[in-house]
Amino acid sequence: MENKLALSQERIDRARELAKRIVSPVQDFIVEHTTVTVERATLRLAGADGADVDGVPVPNLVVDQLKGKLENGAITYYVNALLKTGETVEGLNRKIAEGFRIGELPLGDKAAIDRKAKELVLAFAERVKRNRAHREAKLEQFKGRNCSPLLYVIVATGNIYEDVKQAQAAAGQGADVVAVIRTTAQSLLDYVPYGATTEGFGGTYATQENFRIMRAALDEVIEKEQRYVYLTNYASGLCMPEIAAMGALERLDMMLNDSMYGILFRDINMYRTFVDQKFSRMINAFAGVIINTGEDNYLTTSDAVEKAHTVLASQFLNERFALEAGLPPKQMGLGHAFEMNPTIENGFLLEVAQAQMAREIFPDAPLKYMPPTKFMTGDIFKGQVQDALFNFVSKFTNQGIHLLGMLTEAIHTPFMMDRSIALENAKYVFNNIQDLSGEIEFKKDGIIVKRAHQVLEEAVTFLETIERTGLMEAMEQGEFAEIKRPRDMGKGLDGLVKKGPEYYNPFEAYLINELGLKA
Amino acid sequence: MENKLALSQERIDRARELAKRIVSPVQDFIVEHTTVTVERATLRLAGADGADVDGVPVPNLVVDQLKGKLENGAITYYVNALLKTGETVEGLNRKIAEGFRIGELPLGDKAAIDRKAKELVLAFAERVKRNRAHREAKLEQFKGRNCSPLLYVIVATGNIYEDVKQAQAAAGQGADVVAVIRTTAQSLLDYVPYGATTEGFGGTYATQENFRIMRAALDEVIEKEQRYVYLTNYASGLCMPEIAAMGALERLDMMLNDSMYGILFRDINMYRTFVDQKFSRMINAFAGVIINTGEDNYLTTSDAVEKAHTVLASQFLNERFALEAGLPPKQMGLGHAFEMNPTIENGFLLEVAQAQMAREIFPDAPLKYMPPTKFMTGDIFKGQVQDALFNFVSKFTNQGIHLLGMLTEAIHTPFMMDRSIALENAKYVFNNIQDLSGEIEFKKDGIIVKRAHQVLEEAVTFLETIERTGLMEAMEQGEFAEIKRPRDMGKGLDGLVKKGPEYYNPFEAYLINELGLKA
Amino acid sequence: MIVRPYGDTLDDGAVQLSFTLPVPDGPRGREAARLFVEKLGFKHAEVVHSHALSEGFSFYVAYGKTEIGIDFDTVHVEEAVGEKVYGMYEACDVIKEKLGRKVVVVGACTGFDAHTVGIDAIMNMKGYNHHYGLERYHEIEAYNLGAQVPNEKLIEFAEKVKADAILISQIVTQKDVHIQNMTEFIELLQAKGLREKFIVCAGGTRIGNKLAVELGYDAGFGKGTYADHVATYIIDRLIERKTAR
Amino acid sequence: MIVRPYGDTLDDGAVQLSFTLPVPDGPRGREAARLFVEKLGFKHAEVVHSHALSEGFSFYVAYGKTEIGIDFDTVHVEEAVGEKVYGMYEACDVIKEKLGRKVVVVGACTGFDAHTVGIDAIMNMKGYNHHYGLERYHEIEAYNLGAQVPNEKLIEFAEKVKADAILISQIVTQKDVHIQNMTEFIELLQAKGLREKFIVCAGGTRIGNKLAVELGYDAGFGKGTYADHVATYIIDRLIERKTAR
Ligand code: B12
Ligand code: B12
Ligand SMILES: Cc1ncc(COP(=O)(O)O)c(C=O)c1O
Ligand SMILES: Cc1ncc(COP(=O)(O)O)c(C=O)c1O
Repeated sequence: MENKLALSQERIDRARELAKRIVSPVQDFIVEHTTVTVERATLRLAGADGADVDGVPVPNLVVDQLKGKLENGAITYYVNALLKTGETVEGLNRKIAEGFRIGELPLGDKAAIDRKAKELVLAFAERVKRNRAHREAKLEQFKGRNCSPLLYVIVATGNIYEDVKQAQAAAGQGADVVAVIRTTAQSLLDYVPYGATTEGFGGTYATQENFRIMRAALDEVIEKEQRYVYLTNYASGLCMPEIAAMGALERLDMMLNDSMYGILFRDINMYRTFVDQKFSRMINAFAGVIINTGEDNYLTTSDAVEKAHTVLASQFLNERFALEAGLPPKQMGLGHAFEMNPTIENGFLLEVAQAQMAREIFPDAPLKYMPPTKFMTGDIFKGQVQDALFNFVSKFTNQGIHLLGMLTEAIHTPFMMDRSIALENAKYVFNNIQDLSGEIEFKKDGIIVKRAHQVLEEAVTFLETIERTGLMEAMEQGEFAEIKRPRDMGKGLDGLVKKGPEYYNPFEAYLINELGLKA
Repeated sequence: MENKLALSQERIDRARELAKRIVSPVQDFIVEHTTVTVERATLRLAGADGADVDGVPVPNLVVDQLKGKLENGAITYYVNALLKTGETVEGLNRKIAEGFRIGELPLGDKAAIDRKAKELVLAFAERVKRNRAHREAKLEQFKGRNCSPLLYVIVATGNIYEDVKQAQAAAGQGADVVAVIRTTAQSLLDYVPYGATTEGFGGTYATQENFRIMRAALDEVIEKEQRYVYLTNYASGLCMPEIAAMGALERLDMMLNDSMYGILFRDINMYRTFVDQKFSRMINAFAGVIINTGEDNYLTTSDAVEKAHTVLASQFLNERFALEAGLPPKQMGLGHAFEMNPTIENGFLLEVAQAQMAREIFPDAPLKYMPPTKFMTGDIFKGQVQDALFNFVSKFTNQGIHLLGMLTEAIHTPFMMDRSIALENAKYVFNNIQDLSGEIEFKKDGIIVKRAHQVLEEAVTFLETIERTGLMEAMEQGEFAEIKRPRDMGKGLDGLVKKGPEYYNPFEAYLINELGLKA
Repeated sequence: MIVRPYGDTLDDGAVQLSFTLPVPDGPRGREAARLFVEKLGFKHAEVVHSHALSEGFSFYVAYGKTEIGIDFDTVHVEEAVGEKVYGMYEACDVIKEKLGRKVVVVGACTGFDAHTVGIDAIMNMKGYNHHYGLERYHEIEAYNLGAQVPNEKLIEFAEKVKADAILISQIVTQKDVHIQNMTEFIELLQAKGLREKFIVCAGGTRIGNKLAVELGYDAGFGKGTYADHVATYIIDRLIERKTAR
Repeated sequence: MIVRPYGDTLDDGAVQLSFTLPVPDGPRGREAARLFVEKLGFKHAEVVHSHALSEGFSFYVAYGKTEIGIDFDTVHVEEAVGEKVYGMYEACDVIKEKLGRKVVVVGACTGFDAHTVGIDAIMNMKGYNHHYGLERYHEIEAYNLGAQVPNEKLIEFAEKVKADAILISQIVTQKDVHIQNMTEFIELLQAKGLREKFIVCAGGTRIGNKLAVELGYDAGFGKGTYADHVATYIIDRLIERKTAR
């Protein structure tokens, strides 16, 4: 990895060490707990699917039936029901959707349950491994055809069938990654809707069927364009592990999956989020899914110059949480953003400093770089230029995943033409400065180099404070994104469950083993 | 001056030496000749002005009356007429416009003529010196208020009164330089129209009255904005010296004034052009007017990568011609342009190389950098990005005079809003990368450095060929801009006059003396 | 005075347009685009650029010249606040002097909307662009309930603290979700017979006074609003009401 | 099939506009801009940006949604050349075979227009974008007279060399100067009784077949034309004429 900033390895190591110490007590909490959505995710991995007439998903029906028993793990009861009824998974799902209550069945032989459960684990593992192998084969087959950084666009019509048109058009125009934005506030639903959907606000429901439809649509384009097209969706929220599970099953390639985003930006309870993120990330790790973290969000509420160090600190934490969940660096799309006030003199230099710094500190991570959003205005012509400079910095500092800025950012979710304009902008800039990064050296002690050193130093200091305070306390005090989140408030706390002594989850065990984690 | 490219001073000196040798025989030709427009310019400096009922300007009426006598210098007859009629300059002009023929008056006492002529020279010199002092005082008063590079916009409505609105609006929005583009093909008129005009195609007639109107309008804005606003017009063409004369009298600040543009791009006879450019540049030199040369035009017909060296070679020639006319480097706005095909990989690097090279080779010249024009399309959104990269390169390489690119370049002459969009684009980029130039070093032996060396080398080789061939022969053979111009073809040849042994021009003599040139 | 768009000459009527058509790119698409622009009332329409977005969609940039104009004399806008805007200290002085009691303001980002930056800009201590927020006003008691607050809860809270004014922020406007949500809020207030009890203001990037008033609000505030504007509006209305009684 | 602009949903009718109004920036200006967009037939119009250009002028960006559409089935364009375009070698073969003599073509950039790059692209050896120009065609005798050629001179020259076709390039279109100049050319030809003697083609960035035919030309060629297109057109017409006789 090129080194232009001469950052001190000692300070970087120090930050990593601090992150480890900060995360450690949280991990202790995590391993002792499960949540309703962890249990539902486990059920989904086993095959639980479908919904009742009111649209309540089967995994929710099951978990609702198991009030008080969840501390043992929901999978025990689901597998027990399979054995007891002699049904197939599909048959059982149907029965449950029709009202069959599995919580009331007497528990059968533990060993038999374990045997049957392991069968399901194997089936799941095979399916996900097949997905992973398919992705890797296609990436190999179409090597060198993607842009670097990857061009990432969103579709957000609310209607999966309109989304398909937009996604295919974008992929045809050169997009490497298509993210289907979720409908406003889906992250606050404590269930995952079922089936294909056509009604959403500012985004489309994340459902397994929608995943499937979009995957098939993009697979078509892949063959036509002879280029792999990554499919992305959003996990973070009250159903983080379930969406990760669905993504693993339907061969999504990336997943928004932050360890703290839900707490800060969605007011989800922190205990809940910490537990959920771990299981969801284990699934993503196993499925070869790249996670994207949400540090960019800090800068939508705080100032990008003043608070640059909180972004870096959060990257260290997200990295640590990810490692604890078995994610290798190459699957860590750590987030940051080009959110500086465009009126700042030398703003470009500061952006270059921060982006290059992230690049050098996390050399193996496919950094996710977010475009200007906060300072975009209705002046679409100015917006084009802001996006052009963003494209420039991203290419120049070798980012990994490049979220395309839209000239209409301040106006509406992207029109089909907006996306095309954005792709043209980025492709032109990238090609025009193709090898610039390798051409340029920074003046020692210049503005850029100094800025990077300063941000790293501030991040270390910040992490030291957090370490002293404790992560949860720090979040209570509003250290991140200037938002205070009391630990026993926020959505979804009632879905937190302390694992009982009998807690059983062979899927979790399998993942722990596969990922080489300590139990 | 910063030196990032490590160009060989020896090669630069060699190029300068070659340019000197190439220009030398042309100078010999020049000093032996005058032209109708040199004579008319001289008359204008003396005060000849006005037009007859058909709109034929007084200087033309005079020169037309002097067919066969021009070899003595028209001023002799004009001053003779003043003495003979006892008229004031204004009175004589009126008489001439009414049909009075001065060529037929018998010539009076030479000494008396010389005395009277010297009075007129002094009046002219005083006026121009006052203009110059005024400009310098205002620049001093409003020091630091202009952008660097200077933001240069054009107005081109065809109607001087509409132009005024547009110019004032642009200056209010931050433009440092306003150029009034001339109407299509004015450069082919062998006279300068008279009075305020409201009808032009793709530009407004350059007339002395239009100059005055626009100067007054901009002077208003200068006081309001507390920022000097440079006024520019176009000299090159069949009336190059006359327009220079008008500009000097009306305090224009810049003048398009190339030594070869008319030959190549307007098919004006080369003898005529060489003689005209010398006198016009002497006037500009004396008036403190910055000349802009037209190397950018080469790249509108030839390829910007293949023919980069012809731009550099032409800059050396324009520099030499300018020095011969007494212009100091700080008044040499040598031209070049961002005209690379936007689909070229690493095009940006090549542009940076060429712009930085020009900067280092001509450290004291306020280089004039032209925006993308040839590769602009109707896609105004793409155009915004091309212009953004152009703005970037210009600021990054410290150009002097920055012609704003218009997103509608391929569509129409600028709308008022187009200019504003362009100014916003440039101001944002300039401010955002304010100190970038000082931050960055180029890798030795990188693409950028190698490219600059290569272009310099090619320019030297090219100049060597020209030196061997002779400049006029080379132009006949199409060495410049791939355009062949036989020496005895082209417009305006019939206006070339060999000076007689009695040739008299005290204005020329005064300028030669003031500028420290050898007669 | 009739005003028309201006390109580079008075009344030339020049306008730039861009749009997508659900047809393939090509001469027929370009002609359809040109005809479409003409149909909008442009005498002279030129498609200056087109490119394919996919097999069935294409993008067009066009310039047109129209004779359509607007009689500027008949254009009236009723902004919530006029020329006179109180600064923070002035506002507090006026409250003390004319109302003689603290003013209570409750604000929230309602429905599913989680864009708090706007309402925070109005209410938080820190304020926005060097304009302090309502929380910093001595004479104002300001409660900012934050994001995604259900209409029902907001009304409850406002009753509880005896609010003088309720501030609603709506940023997401896709499929007119803001209109639904804002309408629901007013209907709820009316159903409870509380409409007259509060001054009700709405705000957000795409919200103007006109829209808000149409939806039954007292006033609406768009882009570029500061706490000063809202405070001025509320104070003046309260003074009016007091005088009227 | 009626087609409407497409933003992100079929028939949403979404269009982007930008323009200047000769009024000061501010709420009244924005409202005037909005009303103007509505008057163009937009049901829903939103001014998303404005800024001052000077004291009396202001700039607006707007988005609108319209129900206005175009019946795509009725959109017809008559291009000069159809699907079938000869390559250089093919063109020469066809000339040899079907006409049995060299074809003479004269071209120029007429009037005051000095934009030769376009006509050069069509005529010069080198050609354009990897398409050779007419000068390189063995079976074509091509004369490129260059820039700013008076109409009179061009006709004289064409007569002198017994041209089959005359090519005119017009790039500057400000104040419709190209229309004046193109019309003058045709009138001159007619006055001399020579109109039928030549195939007359016009070309240029803003020139289409439609416009050229309206002005009395045989064909017109716009952006993206190559020598191949013009050659094909000329050859096919000459063959037609030969067969007709
Ligand atoms: C920051 C941001 C976010 C942050 C919000 C963080 C936070 N805590 O607020 C995050 C990342 C969480 C976010 C999420 C989403 N966002 Co968002 N977001 C933005 C962004 C970039 C900036 C908004 C902003 O902060 N503006 C700055 C403030 C100061 O301006 P303002 O809100 O207009 O407020 C001013 C005035 O309007 C007024 N005002 C506002 N409210 C009130 C109230 C009163 C009473 C008064 C008097 C005045 C007033 O005063 C303020 C100061 O002058 C905009 C794009 C943009 N550049 O505008 C998109 C944008 C608003 N988001 C959008 C969308 C779609 C979303 C999502 C739905 C996407 C998704 N599907 O995941 C989510 C979900 C959010 C939800 N449930 O509501 C769209 C909305 C499209 C539309 N028109 O409907 C936008 C326009 C982006 C886009 N082009 O797609 N977003
Ligand atoms: C290069 C250029 C110049 C060069 C020309 C050099 C030269 N030897 O040609 C120079 C610098 C001299 C110049 C000067 C001027 N220019 Co100029 N110029 C341009 C520029 C940047 C590119 C034009 C070009 O070369 N295009 C590339 C060629 C290949 O494309 P094309 O011409 O469209 O040709 C293709 C087709 O149209 C077709 N075609 C063209 N002709 C013909 C003919 C036939 C028979 C056929 C079959 C096909 C055909 O085939 C070609 C290949 O596909 C344009 C802006 C732009 N990006 O378009 C402005 C532009 C054309 N210029 C413009 C103006 C106003 C001028 C001036 C009048 C400015 C001034 N007042 O000084 C002068 C005067 C010129 C004059 N007297 O005509 C305006 C015209 C505005 C308008 N719509 O009226 C433009 C659009 C710039 C602008 N936005 O202001 N210009
Ligand atoms: C990490 C992360 N997760 C999820 C989301 C979107 O989630 P929601 O559906 O809550 O808007 C974002 C959006 O910015 C994000 O950064
Ligand atoms: C040096 C120079 N002179 C003059 C002009 C304009 O002259 P004309 O009026 O001939 O178009 C240009 C335009 O590009 C130029 O570069």
